[in-house]
Amino acid sequence: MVAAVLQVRELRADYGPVRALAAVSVDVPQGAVTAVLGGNGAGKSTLLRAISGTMRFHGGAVTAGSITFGEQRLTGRTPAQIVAAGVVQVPEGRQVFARMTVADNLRAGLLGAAGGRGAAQKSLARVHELFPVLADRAHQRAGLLSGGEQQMLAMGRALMARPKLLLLDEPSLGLAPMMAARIADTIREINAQGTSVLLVEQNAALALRLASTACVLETGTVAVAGDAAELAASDEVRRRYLGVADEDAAADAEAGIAEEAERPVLRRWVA
Amino acid sequence: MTTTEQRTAPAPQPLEVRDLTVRFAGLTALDKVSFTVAPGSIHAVIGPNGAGKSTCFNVLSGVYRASEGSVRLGEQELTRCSSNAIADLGVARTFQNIALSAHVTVADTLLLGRHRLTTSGFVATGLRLPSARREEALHRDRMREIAAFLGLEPYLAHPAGVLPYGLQKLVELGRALCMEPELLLLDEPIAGMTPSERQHTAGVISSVRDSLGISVLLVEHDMGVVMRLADTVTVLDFGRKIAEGTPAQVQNDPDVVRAYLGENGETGHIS
Amino acid sequence: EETGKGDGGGGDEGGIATDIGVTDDTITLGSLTDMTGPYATLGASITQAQQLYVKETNEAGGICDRQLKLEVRDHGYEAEKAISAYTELEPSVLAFVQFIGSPYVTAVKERIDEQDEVVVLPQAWSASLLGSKYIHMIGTTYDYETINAIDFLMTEKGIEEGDTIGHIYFEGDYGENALEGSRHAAEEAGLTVVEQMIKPTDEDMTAQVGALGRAGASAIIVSAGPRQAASVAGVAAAGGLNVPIIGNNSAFAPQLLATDVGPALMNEFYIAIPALPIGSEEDGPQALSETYSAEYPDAVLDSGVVAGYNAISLFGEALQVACDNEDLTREGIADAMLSQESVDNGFGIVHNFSDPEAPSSLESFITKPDDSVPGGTVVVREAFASDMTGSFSRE
Amino acid sequence: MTTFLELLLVGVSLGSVYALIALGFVIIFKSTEVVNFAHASLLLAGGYFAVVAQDTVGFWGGLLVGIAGAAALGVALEYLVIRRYRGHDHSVLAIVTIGVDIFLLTELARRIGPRIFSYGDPWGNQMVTIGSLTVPQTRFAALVTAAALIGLFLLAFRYTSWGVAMRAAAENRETAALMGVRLGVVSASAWAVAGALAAVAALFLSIFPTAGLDRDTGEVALKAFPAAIIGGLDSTTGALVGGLIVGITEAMATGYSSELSFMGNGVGEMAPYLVMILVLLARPAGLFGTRELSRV
Amino acid sequence: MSEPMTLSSLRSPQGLVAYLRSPQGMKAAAWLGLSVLLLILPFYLERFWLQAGLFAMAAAIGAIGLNLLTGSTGQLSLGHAFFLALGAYGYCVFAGDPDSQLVGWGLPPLVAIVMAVLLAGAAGGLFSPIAGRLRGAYLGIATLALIFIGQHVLFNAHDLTGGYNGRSVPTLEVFGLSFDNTRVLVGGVPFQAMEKLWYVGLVMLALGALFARGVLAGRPGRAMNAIRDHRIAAGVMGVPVARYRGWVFVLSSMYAGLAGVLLALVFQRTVPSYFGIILALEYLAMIVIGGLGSVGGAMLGAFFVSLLPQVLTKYSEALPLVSQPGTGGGLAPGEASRYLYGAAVVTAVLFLPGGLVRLPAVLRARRAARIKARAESSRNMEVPT
Ligand SMILES: Nc1ncnc2c1ncn2[C@@H]1O[C@H](COP(=O)(O)OP(=O)(O)OP(=O)(O)O)[C@@H](O)[C@H]1O
Ligand SMILES: Nc1ncnc2c1ncn2[C@@H]1O[C@H](COP(=O)(O)OP(=O)(O)OP(=O)(O)O)[C@@H](O)[C@H]1O
Ligand SMILES: [Mg+2]
Ligand SMILES: [Mg+2]
Repeated sequence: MVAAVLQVRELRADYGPVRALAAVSVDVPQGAVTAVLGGNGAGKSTLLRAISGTMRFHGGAVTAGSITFGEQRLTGRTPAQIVAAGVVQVPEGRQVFARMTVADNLRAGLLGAAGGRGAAQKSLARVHELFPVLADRAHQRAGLLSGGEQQMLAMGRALMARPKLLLLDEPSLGLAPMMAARIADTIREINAQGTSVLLVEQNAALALRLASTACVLETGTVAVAGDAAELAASDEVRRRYLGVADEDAAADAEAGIAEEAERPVLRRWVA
Repeated sequence: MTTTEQRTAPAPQPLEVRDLTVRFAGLTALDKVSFTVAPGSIHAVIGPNGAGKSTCFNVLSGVYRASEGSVRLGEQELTRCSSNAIADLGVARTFQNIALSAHVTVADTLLLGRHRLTTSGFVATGLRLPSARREEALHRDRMREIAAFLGLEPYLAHPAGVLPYGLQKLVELGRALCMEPELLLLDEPIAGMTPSERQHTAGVISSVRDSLGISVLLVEHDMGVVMRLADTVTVLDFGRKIAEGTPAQVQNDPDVVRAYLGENGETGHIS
Repeated sequence: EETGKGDGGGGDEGGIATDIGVTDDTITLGSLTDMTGPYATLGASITQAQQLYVKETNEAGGICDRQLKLEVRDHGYEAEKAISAYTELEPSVLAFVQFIGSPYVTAVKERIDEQDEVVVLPQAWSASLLGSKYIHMIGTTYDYETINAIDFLMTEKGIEEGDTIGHIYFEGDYGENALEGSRHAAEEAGLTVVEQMIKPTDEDMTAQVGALGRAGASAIIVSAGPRQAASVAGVAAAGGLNVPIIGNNSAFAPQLLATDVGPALMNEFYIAIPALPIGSEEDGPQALSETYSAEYPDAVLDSGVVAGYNAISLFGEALQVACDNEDLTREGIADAMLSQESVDNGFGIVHNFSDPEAPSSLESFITKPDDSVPGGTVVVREAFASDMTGSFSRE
Repeated sequence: MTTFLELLLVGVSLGSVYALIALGFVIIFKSTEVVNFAHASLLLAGGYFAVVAQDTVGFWGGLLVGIAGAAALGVALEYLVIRRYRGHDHSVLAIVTIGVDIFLLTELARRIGPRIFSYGDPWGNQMVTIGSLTVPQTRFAALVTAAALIGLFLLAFRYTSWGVAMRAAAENRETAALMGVRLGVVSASAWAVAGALAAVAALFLSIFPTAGLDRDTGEVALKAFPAAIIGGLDSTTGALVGGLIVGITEAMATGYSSELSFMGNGVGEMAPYLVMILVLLARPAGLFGTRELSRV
Repeated sequence: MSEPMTLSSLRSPQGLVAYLRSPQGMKAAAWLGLSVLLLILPFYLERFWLQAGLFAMAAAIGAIGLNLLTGSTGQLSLGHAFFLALGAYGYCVFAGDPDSQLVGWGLPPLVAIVMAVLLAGAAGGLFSPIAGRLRGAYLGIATLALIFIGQHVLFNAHDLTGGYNGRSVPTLEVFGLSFDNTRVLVGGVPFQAMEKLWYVGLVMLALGALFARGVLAGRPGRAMNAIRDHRIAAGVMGVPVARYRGWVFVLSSMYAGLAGVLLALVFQRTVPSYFGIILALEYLAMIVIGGLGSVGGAMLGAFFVSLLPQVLTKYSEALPLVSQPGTGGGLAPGEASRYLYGAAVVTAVLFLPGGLVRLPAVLRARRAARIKARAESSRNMEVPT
């Protein structure tokens, strides 16, 4: 198996008193897609923040463990240095620069990148080809884009920098099925071009289909890790994260009903 | 008991959207869109990113002004109402990009939903008049009921802003429910949730409809959930309505497949 | 007094009656100054001059066998601090030999008259402070000073009936009090006054001078700060408006002579002042400037030095009188001040403190900038009170 | 008519100096969204360094020292104070700058003491005569400088990646960092620029027709607030236009004070703020500022 | 809910002890002690400190108002001093002696106070349409205009304000007892204006604080926070945003008005120069230092900002390198106190995000964290980096 380009070892991260990660170890093999699954609050975003060195923006910090990218040790580096090393993140919840135009948002994506005008032009062309809407809206304020459009912008912005390692936090969030599929293709494509990817995705089916290796976070610790296909096969993961325990909608509905049965019913409010 | 509730419930009024058109500088976000939400039904609006779904919600809730067309809730014309006037009519919504405060606790966030149902103003609360205290107590109880119903009770004291994404979505739903709405507008209520959470939330939505007998207008990209919940589906594309009907009908509509679902149907969501 | 709270005051031994601020061996005097605010320069000079006087007096054995002690509070010309400082010092001092900021003096005026009955020598020359038997201004007020200034313009600068003169003045009682003077004089002498009100933050006088030029002013009176006066002189000179300019005593600072506008100031600029300038050859100023420069080598010699020293030394005279009356109580000092009908402490003016309604003198010197002397001004007209002052009365 | 023209000219000459100060505000606001109340002390510091240095290195040398010194002070300020702030609320940072301002002003006032410095500037007190109108030559220098600098920054913001980085950092620090923006460098550079501009403004504030540089010279910085707002807090062009508007308003109000006497004395001080209110009523983000648009 | 329990338990001594041990018991005891202390202070403090305390109380009232506006509703205001001025001068005019040369309506002081407060509120109401259109820094500096316009009026409307030297403040007289400088012996201590006004100040502050707490804890408070954090969402939740912003502006101005009245009574004379930009900025500093959005914060901040300079000027001679003004060498006390004041503002804001009110919480958290860390490092050998 290929050498890991990103090695996370025994990582611990706290938000003040709140412990978000405890002794998490994850590998991203060179040129591979690695998926990170996990429920709400499992610590997925925290993991990415720790790698990109942005914990302090959330009043948090990495309190133990190490992160190495290739030869370099990332722990303790500034976000800018980490980007310069080739590690770029698409943060959770889009985070486009709302008051800047779409075009300037894309330019912002170039700030940390090496390479001259030519490279920039090429990246821009590629992003526009992936997401034509970004070309049409070049001069619209990013904040006015629709949710999905903003998601595309965030993705495109990250791609501008031509990263070595791409960290994606729920890239398909709020995307229409077709667009989700397009994102999936994109990930495949850039991965094929040699970019390693660490993919955090609620849409586990999609994630496991893309990834070669995967791990499942649960309340700040790695519950399962290994080959994506194997995980996809394991009942545990299928039930918890693929929601495909019972294939047919009927049973699904039953499950729903069953749930409702034991769920307290909300009575009508009579003032 | 659900049924008895429904019998006693005053039948909610239909929502009629007629030739709704919204233009922004240089683009038409909605173009003569018409549809009707039958009382007590769950009506889904789907469509590619940027199709105009949220814009439609923004008009319904008085955030945007319609350029043309009309929106009536029963006899009441909404297009000329301010957003708080619309809220007073019993229209509640959640937001696609979460609109919660980082500092305010979940409890207070939910209580904000009770604003339209309560009356005590500066003087009453400032002087702590008995009327104000009574009102506060009464509505806190109801708020707890709703929190319990959604499973938010453990988090009531937490600041809403730092909860994990999925929980924040639930808090938004709770805030909307606290308005005791007659019409509930949900903009991607289950985006960013794990399959199990999706099922849970989906269950909540249908149970709310059943037990309260209110109408729900739902925007969601997760076809699985749309299929399961919706009675009727309206499909938008580039601001135009391209299809309408039962979930089954629209799912097999070639236009819809081409514009939205995509041939290879790689939705990856529950289905 | 029957209070559990702090309160100065000593017994009366050796037959000398005392109450607040006087013990057997010290007399404590209050000084409310501004060393961090807009009047910091003035405040510094006054305070240092008064400290100098205290030092000299104490070395000479003090007054009434008691050493003088100065309690200084810097209020930075802020109301809250000024009032607080007064409240803090009042219970423990015999009198205030310095109080900068006429608004704040006015603010405590009632307390002074009705309750505290403490002598105060404000370093402000605005007529609004007259009328109290405890508050004494040293020298003439701005209104009389301005009348004298206009008299000088007419007698020696060829301004005649029918002429127009410009008056650039600060908002506030300094400027407005001066304006009353110029209005009166103009009426008396048949002149027209063109008024231009400015604020201490206005430092570029181009617009004002331009306006006066257009109005055909043949002389300009400046009741503002040194910077404004300098700007006026500079702009007028550069703009070819060659008219005499005369300012009140606060409108000049020797530091200006070193700046670009120095030449303009030494050309046709005059200052009316209520006492001899520090650079004068007379003994009083002479001695003061020497000792002061010796005590504070790198401090500037400006009108503040004279004003401060003048005030405290006049108070010293009153103190001596009170001592002779064997009454160092506040009441005793107040009476001693009022009893002084003609004192000359060597600064060229004879003061009369007997009338609370009038300043201690109506006379002014007219001086002219001259960088060759310490303090930068020389007398061009000896002390005089214009005839027009006689007819002057405030509403 | 000539009166009007003369006042106009005087106003422009005043305004060009205000514009320079306003530009300083705008730079800081654009890059950090902080309303910088410490600008007055930066300005005074710049002037002080310059006048002290020029005895030995001459006018131009002194000016350079002043600019460099104020820039350094700005950087120090950013590094020691602004950067240490962990929160997100910009109005809180504004308060911090108030504290800084009090501290610096006290120090500078103490150093300057009663002295009044004059620059040995090459323009002296010549006036320029246009037809029947005369204005100080220094003010032409100010106008040209202001226009040039403002043009420069206009281009810088629009076309350099520095500009993009600044706007990005101003809007969302975390995401900017994720784009590889070196936050420290960006905001430090902004403060450096602001300091340098303040030093230039200080020059024109304390040469003819004003008396010279003394402890109060910084106070004029206040007048740049309405200027910056009228133009739009995040617009460099706005700084110029706003500055000129304030200058002209002030000059007119002073020149026609007799006609305006019904409004009381000293209208000149207040008039710019009236104008500001009117402008804001018509355009809540100033003449050139970017409107805040938000959607959900 | 613990009330009946405590009442019954208080009858038995050990029950009392137990109650006092319990958290709410300690709290109650602390409050009791504090109030008693405040009530007896006039018998022991010098007039200087009483006056300083009264300035602080007035500041606290004003700061509470500003915090409602800026802290809780997110409307930055640099114009608070203007509304203080309205309160102060309003009182002077309404209560002023009709036959003095300045305008005075000669109303009973209590009525005059109410009217002055209403006047300030009305002015706030008039400005709120402008405020409603503006955001953030723009609103802040727009309100700055109020200061300059206000100053202009104060200086020029001579008949109302007395111009540059201000006008004297009619003494407060309530039910026959008058709060002026005439000495009244209370328990052997001569009570003059400051001593008497002290209690007026306490009452005003207590009422103001309780009212504000009620508002913030209740329905209006939630609406205000919603407006601050997410204007659009607030509207959609049924909050009439524009109207609320208007009302909050009115309310905050009324607090300022009340503070102005108290200030006037303490000064015994109102001078226009006081109500300038420095004051406005100080109020902003108060709420930020104390803690945005909370009543306690506003009060703490107000005490800090208004007492610090007093303490510093009074005791700065005690500091090293500080010397009596004019005696040459060293710092003047005034300068020293300004240095410290500036530094204090900076440090308070930088190192106490959330303000002085959060201080106890922060410290507690620190301790907890330290203990936790120690526990861990002892458990697993690796030391936190
Ligand atoms: N700024 C913060 N302050 C305090 N606690 C936080 C903060 N951000 C996250 N947390 C906590 O850290 C834990 C991990 O959060 P994180 O956002 O990493 O989860 P996640 O896996 O990304 O969840 P989601 O799938 O909803 O995004 C959660 O318990 C969360 O409450
Ligand atoms: N305020 C606005 N100004 C300009 N354009 C806008 C504005 N609001 C929305 N738009 C545009 O209108 C179109 C529809 O936006 P809308 O948010 O309704 O899409 P949507 O259907 O919700 O998409 P998504 O599924 O991604 O949320 C988008 O192209 C968006 O850029
Ligand atoms: Mg996450
Ligand atoms: Mg949407």
